[in-house]
Amino acid sequence: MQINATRKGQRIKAMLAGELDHHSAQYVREVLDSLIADPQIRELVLDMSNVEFMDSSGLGVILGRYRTLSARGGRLLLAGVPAPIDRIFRISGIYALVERA
Amino acid sequence: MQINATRKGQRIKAMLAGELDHHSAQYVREVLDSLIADPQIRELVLDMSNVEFMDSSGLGVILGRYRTLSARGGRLLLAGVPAPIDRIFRISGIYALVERA
Amino acid sequence: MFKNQMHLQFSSLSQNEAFARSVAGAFFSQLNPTLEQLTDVRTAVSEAVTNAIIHGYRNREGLVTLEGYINGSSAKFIIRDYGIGIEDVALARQPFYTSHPELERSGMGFTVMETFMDEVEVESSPGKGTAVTLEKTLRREAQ
Amino acid sequence: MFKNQMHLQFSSLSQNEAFARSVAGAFFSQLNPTLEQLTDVRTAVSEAVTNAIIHGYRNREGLVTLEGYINGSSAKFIIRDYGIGIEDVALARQPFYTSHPELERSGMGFTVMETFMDEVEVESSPGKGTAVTLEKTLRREAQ
Ligand SMILES: Nc1ncnc2c1ncn2[C@@H]1O[C@H](COP(=O)(O)OP(=O)(O)O)[C@@H](O)[C@H]1O
Ligand SMILES: Nc1ncnc2c1ncn2[C@@H]1O[C@H](COP(=O)(O)OP(=O)(O)O)[C@@H](O)[C@H]1O
Repeated sequence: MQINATRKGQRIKAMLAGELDHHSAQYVREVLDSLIADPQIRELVLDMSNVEFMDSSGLGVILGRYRTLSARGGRLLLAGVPAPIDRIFRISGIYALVERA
Repeated sequence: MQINATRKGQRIKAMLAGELDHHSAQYVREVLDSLIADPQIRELVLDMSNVEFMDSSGLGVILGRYRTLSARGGRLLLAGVPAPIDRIFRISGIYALVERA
Repeated sequence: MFKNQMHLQFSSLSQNEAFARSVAGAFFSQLNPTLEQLTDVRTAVSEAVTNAIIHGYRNREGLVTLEGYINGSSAKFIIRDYGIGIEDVALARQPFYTSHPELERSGMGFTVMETFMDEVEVESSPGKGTAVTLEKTLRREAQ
Repeated sequence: MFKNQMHLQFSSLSQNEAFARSVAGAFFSQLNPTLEQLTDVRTAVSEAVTNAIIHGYRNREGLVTLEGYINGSSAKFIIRDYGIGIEDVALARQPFYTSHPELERSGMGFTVMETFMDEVEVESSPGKGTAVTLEKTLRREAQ
């Protein structure tokens, strides 16, 4: 997995690239947590357009960051979700919690 | 494997695409033999630029067609050979028999 | 009718999650599936293999097996571990149930398998291990 | 030091030549090889598996095994069949030697394996089968 991020004020946009599974989840978790460590950050946009594979391990990673942000009144948004990953998001009901950018 | 061919007079140019191994060799052999079945054909150019994989089974296929053509005074030429396949051609000494187009 | 089979055994390392789904995908490709069907299989196998590694063996060393069978236009995969097993399979299969929320597991692994495959069967004995059978049949228009 | 292993068994069908080299390639990829090193391994494994299918089993049904071992920056593959075996291994390994010129075999399979891998070992007993061991170590700059 590769993660490139840009910050604009209270907003971080992170572009994920590669395969998001249990093996890569630990790394993605650590990088995203460091990106949103500053409590000023209110919004995390995950751009998924270059994620080539994701299974349910990815749900756990996204929900974990959602919890951190919503505890401080912030939010998480998903952008560029490829069709196969969108199917996993839909069956999990995650769109009730995180918005599509 | 996919094979697309064009004829100009006594010359056939065949564009091979895909993986040339023992499994696909039988098919390639049949198609090439039907392309050069007309004894007027004196030259077969094999364009290898879209061959994604080849092992020594491909050598047998090429040498077999070379024999048919040289028996009638014709020749076989190889074009667009990708680097990994070129290595196999070089160790086999095939360039002593067939030319690069 | 085209028949084929394969049997793979590998170490319970998380690196092998990607390896195992590549193998399943390469085997299943012999049926000329659509890209969506291929992703279904890769994803379901990834779920079952991940479960074997993290739940079955709790990240200890062990061997995971992946069997593949092609029979006409149907493919069957069996993922086995010889780890801790599952006490209550019906509970484990429920959406959102996970024994490891602290690892940020979503509890959606079995639900993903069920959504993406035609059949999912789970056989498990506590202390002995788990076998998950995944089946998918390609309808004619897909070939 | 990273260690990993896998053990694959599959039917001696020519469709499985592409499958087997995909599996070897996916496993070897864990060492982050260059594209050239990856092609070397895919090609050498393809040669040994093809030989098992056409020479070992003469296109009859049988099982081929492909084992893979990663040990630090080295990879080892063993391809086994339980078919006819080789009477004279030294002869078989000679460039251009083939027992099946009528099948348009080039006799270059072993030579390709030797060129593309660091070590090639052949163990065979007539009537019992053949095991080909292929090894490749990545030099440091490649990682
Ligand atoms: N191979 C296995 N060995 C032992 N327990 C398992 C295995 N597979 C699944 N389980 C149990 O079933 C539960 C639900 O699995 P799953 O739906 O994949 O969700 P998750 O992996 O996110 O926990 C797991 O939390 C675990 O308790
Ligand atoms: N697995 C095997 N079982 C039996 N014989 C084999 C096996 N592998 C190789 N051979 C013998 O060694 C010969 C040389 O093999 P190789 O160099 O790969 O060339 P080719 O496959 O083109 O004949 C074969 O023709 C065959 O007689």
